[in-house]
Amino acid sequence: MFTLAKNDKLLLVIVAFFTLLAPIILNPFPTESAMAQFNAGYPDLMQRFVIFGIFAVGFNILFGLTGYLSFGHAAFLGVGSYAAVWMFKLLSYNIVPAMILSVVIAGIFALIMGFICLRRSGIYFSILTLAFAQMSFAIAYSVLSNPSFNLTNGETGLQVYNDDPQYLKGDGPSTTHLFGLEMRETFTLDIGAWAFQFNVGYYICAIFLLVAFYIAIRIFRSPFGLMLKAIKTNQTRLNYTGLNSKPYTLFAFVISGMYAGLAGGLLASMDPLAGAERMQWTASGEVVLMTILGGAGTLVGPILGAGFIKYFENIFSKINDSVLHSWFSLLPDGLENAIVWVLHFFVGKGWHLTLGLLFMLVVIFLPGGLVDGGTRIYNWVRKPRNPEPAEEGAQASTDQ
Amino acid sequence: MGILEVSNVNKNFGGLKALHNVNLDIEEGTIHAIIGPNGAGKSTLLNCFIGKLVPDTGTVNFNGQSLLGIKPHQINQAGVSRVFQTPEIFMDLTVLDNVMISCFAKRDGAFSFNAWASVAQQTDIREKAEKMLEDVNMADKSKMLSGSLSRGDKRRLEMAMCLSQDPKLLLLDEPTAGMARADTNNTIELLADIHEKTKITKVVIEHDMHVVFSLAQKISVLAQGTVIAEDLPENIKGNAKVQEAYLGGAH
Amino acid sequence: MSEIKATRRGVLKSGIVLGAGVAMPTVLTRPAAAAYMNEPTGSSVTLGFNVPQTGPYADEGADELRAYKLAVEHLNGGGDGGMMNTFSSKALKGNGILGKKVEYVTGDTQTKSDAARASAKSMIEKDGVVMVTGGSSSGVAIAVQGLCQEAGIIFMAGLTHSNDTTGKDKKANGFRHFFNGYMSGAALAPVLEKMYGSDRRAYHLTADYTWGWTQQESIAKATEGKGWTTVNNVLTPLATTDFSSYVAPVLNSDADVLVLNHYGGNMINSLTSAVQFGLRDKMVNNKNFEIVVPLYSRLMARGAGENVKGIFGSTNWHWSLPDAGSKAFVKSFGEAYGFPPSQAAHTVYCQTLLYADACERAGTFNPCGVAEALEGFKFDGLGNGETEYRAEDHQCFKDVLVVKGKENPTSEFDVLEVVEVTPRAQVEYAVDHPMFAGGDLGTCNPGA
Amino acid sequence: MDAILLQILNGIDKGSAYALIALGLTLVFGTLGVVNFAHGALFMLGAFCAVTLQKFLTLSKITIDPTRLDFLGKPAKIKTPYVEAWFGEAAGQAIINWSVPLAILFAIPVMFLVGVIMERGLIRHFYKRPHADQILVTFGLAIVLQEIIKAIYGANPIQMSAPDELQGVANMGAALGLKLSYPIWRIVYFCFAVVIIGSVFAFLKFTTFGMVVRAGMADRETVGLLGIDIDRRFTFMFGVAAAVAGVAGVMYTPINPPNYHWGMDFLVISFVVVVVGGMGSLGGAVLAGFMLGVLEAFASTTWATTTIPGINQIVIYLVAIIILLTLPRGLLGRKGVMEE
Repeated sequence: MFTLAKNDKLLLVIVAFFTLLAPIILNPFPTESAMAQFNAGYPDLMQRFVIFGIFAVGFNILFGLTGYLSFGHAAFLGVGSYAAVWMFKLLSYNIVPAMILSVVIAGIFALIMGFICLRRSGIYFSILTLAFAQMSFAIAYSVLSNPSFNLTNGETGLQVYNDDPQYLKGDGPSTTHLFGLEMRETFTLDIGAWAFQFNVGYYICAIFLLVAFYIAIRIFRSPFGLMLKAIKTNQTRLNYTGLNSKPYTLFAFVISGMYAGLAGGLLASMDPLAGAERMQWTASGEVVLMTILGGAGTLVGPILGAGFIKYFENIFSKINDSVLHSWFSLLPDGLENAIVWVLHFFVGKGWHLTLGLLFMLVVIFLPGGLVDGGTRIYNWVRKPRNPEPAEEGAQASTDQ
Repeated sequence: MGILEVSNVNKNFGGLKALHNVNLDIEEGTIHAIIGPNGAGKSTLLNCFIGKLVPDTGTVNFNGQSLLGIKPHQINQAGVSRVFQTPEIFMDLTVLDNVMISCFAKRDGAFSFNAWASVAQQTDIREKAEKMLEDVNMADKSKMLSGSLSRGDKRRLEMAMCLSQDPKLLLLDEPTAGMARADTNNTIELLADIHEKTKITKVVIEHDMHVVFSLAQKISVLAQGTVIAEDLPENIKGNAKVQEAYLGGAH
Repeated sequence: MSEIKATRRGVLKSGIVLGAGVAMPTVLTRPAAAAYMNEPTGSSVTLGFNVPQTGPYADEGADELRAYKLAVEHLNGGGDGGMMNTFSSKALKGNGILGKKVEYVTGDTQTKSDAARASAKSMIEKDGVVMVTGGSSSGVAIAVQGLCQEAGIIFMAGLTHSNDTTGKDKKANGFRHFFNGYMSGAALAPVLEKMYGSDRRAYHLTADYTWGWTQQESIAKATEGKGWTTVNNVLTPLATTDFSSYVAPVLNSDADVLVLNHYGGNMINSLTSAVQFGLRDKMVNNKNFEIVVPLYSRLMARGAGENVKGIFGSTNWHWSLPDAGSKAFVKSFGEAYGFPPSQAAHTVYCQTLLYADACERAGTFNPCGVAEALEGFKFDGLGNGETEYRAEDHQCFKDVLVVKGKENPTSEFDVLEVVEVTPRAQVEYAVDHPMFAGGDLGTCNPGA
Repeated sequence: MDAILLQILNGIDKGSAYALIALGLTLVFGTLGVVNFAHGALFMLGAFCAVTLQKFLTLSKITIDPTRLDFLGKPAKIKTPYVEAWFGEAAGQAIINWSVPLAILFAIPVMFLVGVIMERGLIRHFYKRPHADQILVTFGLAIVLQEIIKAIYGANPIQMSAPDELQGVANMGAALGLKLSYPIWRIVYFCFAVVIIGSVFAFLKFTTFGMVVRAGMADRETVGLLGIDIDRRFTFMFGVAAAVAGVAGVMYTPINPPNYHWGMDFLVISFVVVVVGGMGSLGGAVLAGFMLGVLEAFASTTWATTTIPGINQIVIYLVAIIILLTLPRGLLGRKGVMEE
C-alpha cells in the first residue's frame, strides 16, 4: 500500500513515531519540578502542534513547491472553522460531517480565490492574496455578523448554543466526538513524578497529520509535484516544454487551501469556536513564518516550524518576571535583578521580539530553515575534514 | 508545401518597420538557417513563430495550423520545440528530472493531475529520458543539478529536452551564442549528428557564419525586415545583395 | 468506548492494567477519582490570570496583572491586606484559600479569542488551575467563559462591557463584576438630560462589532427614553485609524450630540478627529454641540489627553472615590506601584477576592459549590457600595459612576472626575430584558 | 455639495499620508528592487521620533511641594521641564508647543541614519535573494522594531498636539459662500505632503545625482559599467526613503495619536497603493495614494454604506483586485519591473 521510496518510508515512520509518542516525549520534566514550565505535553498544545503542522504542510505544497507566496491562507483556515462549527450547530457534535464540509468549503473558496489571484505572479500575486485575506477578515468580522444575517458571530466567535437545532444530535454527547468517542477524553498515566496525558482529540489530529503528511509525500514525489517544482525554477521553459502552468498552480493552490480547511475544521473540532482573527493577514503571516522557519520545500520542515512557533507562543509567553526571579534567586540580588531585567524583554510578553529576531536570523543565515541547519550540522559532524562536496549539496536539495 | 509557411508577414513598432512582407517556406526534414545583420528582424520573426508577437498582417502556418496568438504550451504540443539563446532549463532540478519533465509533457499533454503516482516508478519515462541522455553523451551527469553544468552541457541538456519530445520542428535561436570555439564545434557536431539520426526539421537563427555554413541546407537572409535572398548555402556565399547587406551594414 | 469509563481528565483506573501489562512497578494512580476538575491536592491552589500582554490592550492587561499580584499577596497574608479589611464578608483569614497557599500562572490573550482560549486551556490542562480570570475585551471574555463552562472550572470575568457576557452568552460557571452597556445607558441618560436638556439630536459612531452594537443599542434606547432623537448611527470598521471621513458628515447633519461607541485606540482616534473638526466649538440649533463617550477608561482618557476635558461618560470605578474600600485599595496599589489603579485593576482585584471568599464560605473549590456561594451574594466594602451577584445571570448589580473629563487636572492620573454615583436601582433590569434575552445559563459544570 | 467637498478634502488628506508612505516604498522598489515590509515600521519610527523629542523636551526637574498632596496623601512632586528652567518659561513653553514641527529636524537625520544602517547592514545582502526572502526578512525586522517601541513606550496610543496656533478649524468655504470648515493641521499636512513629494520629484529630475539614480533604476548594470558608484547612491536613496516615511510619521502624530502598531496598520495599505500605482512608478504611487484616499472617504459615507453594507471596509482591496486584474502593471507601471 505504501508505495514509497525507502527514505520516504523512513521519514514517515520517524514522524509517526514522534507524533504518537509526543505525550511522553514532550513531557521530559517531572510535574512538580521547576523545569515543568517547559513541558509541552498537554492536550491543547499538542493538538495545536499537529493542526498547525497540517496547515504548514499544506501551505508548503504551494509555497515550497511552486514558489508562489500567499499571504491569504489563513482565510481558508477560518472558512474551514466556520463550516465545521455550522455543522455542529445544525447537525450534531460528530466531527465527521464537520471535517468533510470544512475541507470542501475551503476547497471551493480556494478555487475562486486562486482562479483570480493566479492570473498574476510574483509580488503581484502576494499582494492580491493579501488584499483577499484582509477582505475576508473584514467580511467575517463585521459584515457577515450583523444581527439580521449572522453567519460568523463577529468578534465573539461562532459557537454552539443550547438552543441550536442540532437535528441529528439525539442523545449524543454534548461535546465534539467521533461516533461517541469524545475529543476531550484524556487518560492520565502517572509514572513516578511524571504525568503523561493521552488525549483522544490529540490522537485524532495526529492520525490526520500522518495521513496529510503521507499525501504530501506522494504529491512531492509525483509527476505533478515535479511539475510544481519546475514552475518554481523556470516558468518560461515549462511553457515551451508544452506544459500549461496555470492549472498546475491552481491545483496546488486548491490542495493547500483544502489542507488549511482541514486544519481549520480540526481546530473547531477540538474546540468548537471559530473566531475571525483566524483570518487576519498576520495569521497568514504566521504560517509563512512556520514554513520558512522549518524549511520551505522540505517535507518535515513545516511541521518543525509549526511546532517551534506554537511552543514559543504558549510556553515562552508564560515565563513572567516572578518565574525569572525564582530561577535566578540563588544569585546575588543586584545580579539577579540585572539578569531578570534583560531577560524580561525577551520572554513573557516580549516573546514576539524573540520570535522576530529568531526569524530574521533564520532568513539571513539559514535560508533552508531548521532542516537546512540540521543537514549542515549532520554533514559537519559526519565529515569534518571534507567540507561539502558539490554533489552532496546537490543531492540534499533534491532528496528533501 | 513546407512544414512551416510564413506569408506576407508585416510588423510595425510605432513607425519602425520591423518586418516587411516576409515570406518563408520551410521544407520538411531540412535545416533552414535564417541569417542577417543585427537589427535585421530575426528575433521579431522568431517571436512571431512562437506566439509572443502577433504580426499586423500575414499568416504563419505550421502543418496547416495557424500559430498566431496561441500560447507557448499549445505551440509545443503542436510539435514545435524551441532552444533559447541562453539555455532555459530547470536549474534547481537534476539533469534527469529536466528530461523527464519533457517526456511527461509529451506523454500526458499540457496538464495532467498525476499526483498519486511516483516519478521513480514511471519506468517508461525514465528509460526514455536515460536513453536520450545517452544519445547526447550526458548519461554520467544525470544525477547532477542542472544549474551546476557548464554552458555547453546546459545547451546539450536543453537540446535533449527538446528532442525527447520528438518535435516536428525545432527552432534554434543562436544556439552557439557566447560559446567558446570548442563548444561551438561540439554543438555543431551534435546538431549534425542529431540531424543524421532524426531528420527533424530545424530552423536556425544565427549570425555566426561558421555555424550556418556547416549546418544549413538552405539559407534565408534577412535585412531591414525583408528577405533579400533565399537559396542553397553555396549560392548565398556569392550573392551580391547579401554581401552588401553585411558589409554595408553593421560590419 | 463505554467500557473504559474514564473521567475527562481524571484517573485511569484501567491504566493500572495497562501499566501492569507493560510491567512498570512504579506506576501510580492518582488518589481516588477527583470530585471536580483540577481539585487541589497539595498545600497550594493555582489560579490562572489570563490577560492581554501583547496587542492593543496590553497596558490594561499589565494593570490587571499588577492588581492580581496584589490580590494574591493579600490573600496569602502579605502586604497591608487592602480591601480584605473593608470587605463586608470576613471569611478570608489571610492564610490563602481554605488554608492552601495561593499560587498563580499568567497567560497572554493577545486580545484574540483563539489565543485566549489556547492560553486558558493550557492553564487548565497543564497547570491545573481551579479558576481562570481576566480578559480586556468582550469577545475574549465570552470565548474564555464558554471554554471554562465546558471544562468545568470557574471563570471570573475581567474588563468586559458587552451586554452579551451576562446576556445571550451567559454561562453558569462565569461571573461578571464589571458593569455593562445597558447600565452605562441607564446611568448616563439622566445626567445627559440634566446637562444637555431633553431636546437633543444624537449622532452615533459605533465600532462595527458585537460590543459596539450592544452599547449603541443601550445608549440609544436610554436617551430616546429621555426625549432625545437618534439621527443616525454609522458603523465604523474596527481597523479605522483616521475617523475624519466619519466625523465630517456630522458637521453637515443637524445633530447636536455625537456619541462615540468606541473603546481603546478607536476611541482615542475618533475623539481626536471629532475635536480636530471643531465639533466642540460648534453651535447647532442654538445649542452647544456636545460629545459623549459612554465607556471611559482612565488609561485611554490619558491617551486622548486634552481632548477629554468636559466630556461625559461612565465607568465602573474610579480611584478618587472616597469610600473606605476604594481608599484602602488605592493605598496598597499606589504604594506598591507608585500610581493609582485603573478600573480594570479594581475589577479584577475584586473578582479574585470574591472568588476566594466564596470558596471559604462554600468550604470547597468545587465550581458548583463556589457558584452557589456567589449566586445572590450581597456584599459591601469593595469600592462600589452595596453590591449583589444576581443568581439568575451572574451579573453584579451596583452603583455606576458617571464621570467627566476633568477641566483642570492636578496630575497625570487626575483625568476624570466623578459627576454622579448612579444608584443601583436605576441601572437594574429584568433578567429577561430584550437586550439580554436569548441566553441560557445552563447548569454548573464541575468537570468531573 | 458641502458634504461632497468635505469628503474630497478628507480623501485628499488621507491620500497624502498614503502617498507619502507609498512614495518612499516605491523609491526603494524602483531603485533597489527590494520589497520592504519594514517600510510601515519606518513610518511608525518617525512618529516615535516626535514622541521621543517631546519626552526629551518635557524631561523635568522634580521638586517636592509640601503644600499640595498627591493621590496617596503624600506631598506632591512638582515637575518643571528643564527647557523651561534653561530658556525661561515663555521660550520653554514655546519650544514644547512647537515640538512636533521641531521633531522634523530631529527625525530627518535620525531616520536617514536608520535607513542607511538598514541598507548597509541588512538589505544589501538581499539584493540577489528572491523577493520572498526580502519580504520575510523585512517582515521579521518590522516585528522587531515594533516590539522594541512597545517595550519602551507601551501599547497605548500617545497623545501629541499640534502647536496651539495650528489647532482648530479654518473656514475655507467662506469666500465661496460654502459652509466648509476644515482642521488647520490637516491642511498643513496636505501642504507638507505636496512639498515633500515635489522636492523628491525635483531632486530626481533636476540634479545629476537624481539622474544617475533614475538611470540606475532603468538599467543598473550599464550605469555600474560607466564607473559610477551606483551602490553608494542607492544607499543614499534608501536613507531618503526612510526619511520621507519618517517625516510623514512625525507630521501625522497630531492627526492620530501614534502607537507601536502603526507599522503593521499602514503596511498592507501602502503596498496596495504601490501596486495599484504601478510597481516602480513614483507618479503612480502618488496618484494611487490620493485616488484610494478619496475612494475610501466616499465609501465611508452613509449613502455608500447603506447601499452596499460593509463597502467601507473592503473598498480599497476590491479596487486593488480589480485594477490588478484589468491593468496588470497598475495605473502607471513600467514594463518589466518586478515581473518574474
